Amino acid sequence: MENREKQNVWKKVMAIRGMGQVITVTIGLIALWIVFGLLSPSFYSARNVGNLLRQVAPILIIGIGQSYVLITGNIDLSIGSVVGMSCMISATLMTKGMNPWAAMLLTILICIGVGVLNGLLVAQCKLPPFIATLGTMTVARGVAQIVNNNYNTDAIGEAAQGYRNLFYYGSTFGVYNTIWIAVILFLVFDFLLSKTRTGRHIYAVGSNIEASKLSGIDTDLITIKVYVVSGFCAGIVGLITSATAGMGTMDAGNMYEMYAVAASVIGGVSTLGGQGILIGTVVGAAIWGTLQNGLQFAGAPVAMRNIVIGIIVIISVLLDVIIRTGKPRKSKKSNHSNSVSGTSQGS
Amino acid sequence: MENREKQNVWKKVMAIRGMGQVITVTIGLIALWIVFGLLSPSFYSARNVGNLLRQVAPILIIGIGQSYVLITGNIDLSIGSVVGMSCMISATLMTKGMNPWAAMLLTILICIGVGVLNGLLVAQCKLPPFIATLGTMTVARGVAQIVNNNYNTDAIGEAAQGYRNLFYYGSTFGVYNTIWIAVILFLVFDFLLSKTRTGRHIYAVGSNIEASKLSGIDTDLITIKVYVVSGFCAGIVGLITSATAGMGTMDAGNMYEMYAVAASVIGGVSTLGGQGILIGTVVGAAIWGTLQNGLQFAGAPVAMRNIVIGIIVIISVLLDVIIRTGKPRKSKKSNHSNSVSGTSQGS
Amino acid sequence: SQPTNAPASAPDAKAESAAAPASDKKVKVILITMDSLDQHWVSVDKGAKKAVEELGNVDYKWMAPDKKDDAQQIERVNNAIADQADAIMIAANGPDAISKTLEDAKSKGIKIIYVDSPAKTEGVATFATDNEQAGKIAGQQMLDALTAAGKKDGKIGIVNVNSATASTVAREKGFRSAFEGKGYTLLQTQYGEGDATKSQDIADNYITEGVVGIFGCNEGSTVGAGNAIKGSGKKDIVGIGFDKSDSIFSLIKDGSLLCTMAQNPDVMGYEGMKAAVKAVKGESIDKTQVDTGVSILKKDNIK
Amino acid sequence: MGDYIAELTHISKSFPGVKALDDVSFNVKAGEVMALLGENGAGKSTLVKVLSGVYTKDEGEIKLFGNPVEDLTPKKAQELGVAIIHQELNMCAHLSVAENIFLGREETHSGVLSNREMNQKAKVILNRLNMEIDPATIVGDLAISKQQMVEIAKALSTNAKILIMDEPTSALTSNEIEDLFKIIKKLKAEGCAIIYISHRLEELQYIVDRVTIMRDGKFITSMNFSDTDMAEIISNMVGHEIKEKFPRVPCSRGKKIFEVKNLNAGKMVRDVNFSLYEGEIVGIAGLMGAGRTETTRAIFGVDPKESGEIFLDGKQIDIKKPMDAIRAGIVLAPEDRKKDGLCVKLSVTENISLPNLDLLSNGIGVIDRKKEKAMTEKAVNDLQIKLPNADVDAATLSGGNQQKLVVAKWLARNSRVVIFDEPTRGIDVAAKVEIYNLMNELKMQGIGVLFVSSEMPEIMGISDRILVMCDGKITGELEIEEATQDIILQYATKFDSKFAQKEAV
Ligand SMILES: Nc1ncnc2c1ncn2[C@@H]1O[C@H](COP(=O)(O)OP(=O)(O)OP(=O)(O)O)[C@@H](O)[C@H]1O
Ligand SMILES: Nc1ncnc2c1ncn2[C@@H]1O[C@H](COP(=O)(O)OP(=O)(O)OP(=O)(O)O)[C@@H](O)[C@H]1O
Ligand SMILES: [Mg+2]
Ligand SMILES: [Mg+2]
Repeated sequence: MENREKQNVWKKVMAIRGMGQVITVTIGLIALWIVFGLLSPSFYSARNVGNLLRQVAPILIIGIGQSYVLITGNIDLSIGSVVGMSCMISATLMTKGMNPWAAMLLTILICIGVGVLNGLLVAQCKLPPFIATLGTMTVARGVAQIVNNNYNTDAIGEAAQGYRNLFYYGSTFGVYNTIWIAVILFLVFDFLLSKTRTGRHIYAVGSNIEASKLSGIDTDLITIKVYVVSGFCAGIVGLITSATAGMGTMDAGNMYEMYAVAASVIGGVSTLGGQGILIGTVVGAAIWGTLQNGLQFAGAPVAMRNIVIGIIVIISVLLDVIIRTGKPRKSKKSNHSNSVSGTSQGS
Repeated sequence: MENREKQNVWKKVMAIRGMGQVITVTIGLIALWIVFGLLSPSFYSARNVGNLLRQVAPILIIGIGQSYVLITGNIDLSIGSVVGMSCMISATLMTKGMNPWAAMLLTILICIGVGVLNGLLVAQCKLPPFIATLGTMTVARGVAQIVNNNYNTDAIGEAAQGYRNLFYYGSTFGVYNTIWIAVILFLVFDFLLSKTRTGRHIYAVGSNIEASKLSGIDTDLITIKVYVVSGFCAGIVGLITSATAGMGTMDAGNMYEMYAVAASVIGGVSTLGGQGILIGTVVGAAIWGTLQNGLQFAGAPVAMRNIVIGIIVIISVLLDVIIRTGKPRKSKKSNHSNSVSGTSQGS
Repeated sequence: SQPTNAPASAPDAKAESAAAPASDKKVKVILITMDSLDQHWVSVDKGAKKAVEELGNVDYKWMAPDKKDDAQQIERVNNAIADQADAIMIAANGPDAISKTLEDAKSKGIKIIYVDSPAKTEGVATFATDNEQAGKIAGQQMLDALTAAGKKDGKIGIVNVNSATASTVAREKGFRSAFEGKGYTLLQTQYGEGDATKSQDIADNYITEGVVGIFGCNEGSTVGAGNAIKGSGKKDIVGIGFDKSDSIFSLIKDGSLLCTMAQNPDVMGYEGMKAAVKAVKGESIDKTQVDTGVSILKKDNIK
Repeated sequence: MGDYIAELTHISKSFPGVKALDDVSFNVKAGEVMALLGENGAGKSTLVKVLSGVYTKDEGEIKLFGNPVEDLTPKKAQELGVAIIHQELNMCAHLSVAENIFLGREETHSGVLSNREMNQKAKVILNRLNMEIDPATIVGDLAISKQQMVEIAKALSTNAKILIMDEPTSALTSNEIEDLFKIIKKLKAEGCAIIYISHRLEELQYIVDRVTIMRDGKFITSMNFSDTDMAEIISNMVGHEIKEKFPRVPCSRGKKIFEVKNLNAGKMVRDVNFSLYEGEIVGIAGLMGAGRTETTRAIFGVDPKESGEIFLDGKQIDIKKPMDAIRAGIVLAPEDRKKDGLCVKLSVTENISLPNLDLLSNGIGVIDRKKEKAMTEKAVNDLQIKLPNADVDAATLSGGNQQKLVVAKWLARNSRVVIFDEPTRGIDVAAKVEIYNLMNELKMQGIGVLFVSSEMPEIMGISDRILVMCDGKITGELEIEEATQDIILQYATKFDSKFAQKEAV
């Protein structure tokens, strides 16, 4: 009886679309953990596990935002700059004496505003997402620089101690708050994506935007929504960053948009839209974080780190392609060009 | 009689696909020149014009490579790192005493090798181009670092003076060699793209890879070829960089892949494939270079510069969309999602 | 080819440990720099390695962020704590950001030694250049050269890394202070991200604007400024820079640059390591605030 | 006559360069099936898109259920009771059948999607269509015909009062068509109005009450189906009379040109053997999914072959990739024009020259524009492709003209064997005849013609010899004299016993 129930659960889990890839990647993650554990004994210390998870958290959060955008078949390059902007705005407001909670709220609202702008540019103005968000990426970085007159801020000081603890230094039930924030955001956004109508529409838009439009879906609104999620997530990471440093730094979040893409794609989210689940992004973020953290412990020469990370990214995606399609050469529905996939199946 | 002939020429020029956009953007470029000229008298000085063109040249060269890749519907994120790699490899070889010409050749061969690798990963292994080249981007940067054992190189010294003059310091017929190199590369690659069979195949692959395959095109080979062009162009810019600085710097070329995308897209190359002409990339590169150069002369506060550049990028593409489709809202053939374009236009 | 740097690097740590007496516990020291690329940090690492070689029985690791980023530097400190370091040698990105994490490290009994740039949290010792002072010296050099050339006024350009790097901002500040009340126009600072090519484009534009002098705030900026002066053929433009590298030396030798302010990063690493081990062993340290100094390197005093 | 459920009066609609609808009036009553007929590019799809809110009209008036409506959007049209099955498949390939059926109308329970209920309801609708597929199947994994059926199921699920079908049968098998017709009759009895667009005129007799005919964006006439005949309908559509729907030219069979021996490629091409002679057209008949397309693809070198030999003019040739086939003189006009046939972002000229660049370029690969232009002009004239000029994007052509373009690009070069896969799918009668004539011309030139079609009348009307495929094998070969619809169907359903059982469930 029980055995059968277990089987059913397993079957159910496997029936979730994209779960196959997530499991493959998870195996890779475990392999990484074993290797790093062997290379460096301190890798498994309780402190390092906490540390590692806390380092993964921001990558996961921006990964969630990027995954939302990628699933609609778009991309958000502005993430890193929005992180920087959020970091600078929140810190500047606080050093200027604003109440931390008010500053936090205002910052997040501005980041959401960037999301809305991205969404409007892409959905309403029909700009290619790559170039629209490349533009806002540059603008947002400019804003991060101008907000405190082209200087990093001073320390946000004692007044904001609670804020700093909330986002980085504090723990709840023995687990760092940063990790809790990531977990909660994951649960909320995973629920929205997999269980609600909006979530379904997000997949539909990524799969075939014309068909979605013809089915009465407000595709523009969906596009705006995913960019808002992405802006929001980047905003939260910006707050974590300013809480971590206790100040605003203008180039915070540099390159984060790429980390977010890497986390998403390693976890099985397709850059072509319509495919991917957030639990995959969790695993992808964990792999990314583990590589950064583990190579450090393993004492890999600095110059080797990039090479190893690059190769592992390629291999992990390659493995996925091989597993999904049998052989790399045989795949029928080739994904290999942006322009033809998506709707290529069908009439 | 003569008038009529003129009209015909004009008609012929306008009949070239994408010329409309190029002309729009050119008007924008001229407007920029007028504004900067008014803001700063030295902007028009002979010295600055030469300078400006020389600063535009590398952007144009990588723009050519990126345009080739974009037209097939792919993307090359590794460009910046390959520039860095080329810069470091060439300089390291020369400081170790290799003959500059041999070093140059070997460097370019290695860069072409990266192009082949990118092409294989995308065409044969079916990796999404974004992630394949994100991987090689990381690896190539690692190689740039490891090649001289994580040091920038020493000065390449007197032996390579001819090399330095060829790529940067020398002039021919009163025009800097760097500019000549860009012009020659432009002429060659524009000819290949617009007049030859391979060029036509590149557009076909970007428009519909399946149909191209069924038309007898070796689509894998075409994909590899465009990445080779991109790797080659990045390699040349790397040589220019090492000739300029007279040494190898490990983080040379940082972010160049984005500049290349910006130059291409401002000039009307679609990130979705199948569309764009190289003369557009020339104008796009000129706009990018002019902004960088002109804003310094105009004395724009540093923090404002990113904002201005970002907004101009967005506006220039927005203008194009508006002009192409009448109104931003009315366009039926929305380009706004990677996943749906290509085949989204209905009968 | 790195004439003033520490001698050839030590054999790697493992060979080292075999030679050391196995009895007492090894001292674990971790160096955290601002990034991994800059020559400056590599020299700090070299200096530290040299000290390790002399001291023996030290387990030394260099944990470099791959780019200058507060969050990354904080992560590195956390990693060092997790790795059970006894001492951390750190070049703080800025005075504030890292402080809280360093407090945390101190509370775990880890000794903090600053190299290059200190943070607000009190450390055991600091080995650093006084950047503002060094910048002022650079400014004085330029002033002297311009006066000697009979140029009483004119524009001067400054190529910096970015406005977020405390050390180079301090150099710029010092440099500017040397010109207070003099007849020169110091142009708006331009930022080249320490990239030699970008810095060169900036410097080229300065030359177009007719500057009489250019100051480069770090290695990349200096190489860019030097090459631009060289390329323009206007050797009467006074180029002064910061840091040392082979390229800078050759630009000084051929007269494109007047001089460079050389710090002594190897000394920072070497002395820092010695102090770290002393602190861990509970021995006293004679001097806790050490200005490792700058030397002015000109055509006549470089080899 | 006041009981029109939908009335469109004086509707005009222009696209850049084309007036797709020019003062068209159209109406339909509850409980009737109205056929909307016309040549390719007549504006049929455009008209129904206006009615369903996809396009906004430039001029005119729309009345639904007696009330004028403005600012129609797809959503609003759906809410008012208008459902449309588009000519081009509009499915989200990554979503499941049920997810597609309920797209935009998902059922939720306090905000959470009720997947189970939706799956059950989808099951019920699929059962009405006699479809035995799991509602959780991913649509992208289904055969085209099944996807088309899902699209129909989706339209049915809205319980619309006005149901528009734009060429619903062009991708369906005969069984499926039969099921569809039953449904249509039932809906009609329930008082639905059905607007039915099709180029398969022989279907009309089973379901249609009235016909409306359009030509060049204009309304031509509207009449009761019972008051007219095919000849009248066709002459109204075309503007002149078509004498022969299946022109056949007698030709004596010459020497053997082409032979395929023991070809195996995947599970849909198993031990295929056949030959092609000069002076004949060989048709391949079969049900959807019989493996005909796979066979042509394997021959052409698109998909890898496992084993088998191919002979051309007695010499064995080795085809590894399409270029090998093209060089040898074997070409393929594929069935799926959007996916495999055209580069829609390229111009008509570029599409035609694409596989022929070897003929148009010199030793170093430079394309001769003059030759290219001449080739294009000839091809466009030969097939009478309707277009403003040859520099427009292929995307702007109507479906039928795109199909002609697919054929045109292959006829521009001299080949020994031309394989047509469903060359007449979705094109109008007149254009069909043009394509038949083309095939006949090739046949007279002594070129081997292989012709895959799912339409029985055309297979029997044009071929000289018929191969029938089922389940990846050639199950029968018939001379045209001995072929009847029944015999072909018999061979076409000669499944291995196991498969037959599965199919029967
Ligand atoms: N989106 C569009 N942009 C430009 N022109 C269009 C567009 N849609 C249709 N047209 C043009 O409008 C005319 C009518 O096309 P429509 O698709 O309505 O024809 P149709 O009668 O449905 O033909 P078919 O039987 O081939 O499907 C054609 O000339 C076509 O080229
Ligand atoms: N790209 C593909 N991916 C998965 N299955 C496919 C693909 N193409 C074809 N099939 C399946 O292979 C089988 C054979 O299809 P094929 O198109 O060869 O049949 P056919 O006899 O040509 O029928 P049709 O009349 O549709 O052309 C079908 O069941 C189809 O679903
Ligand atoms: Mg139609
Ligand atoms: Mg078929």
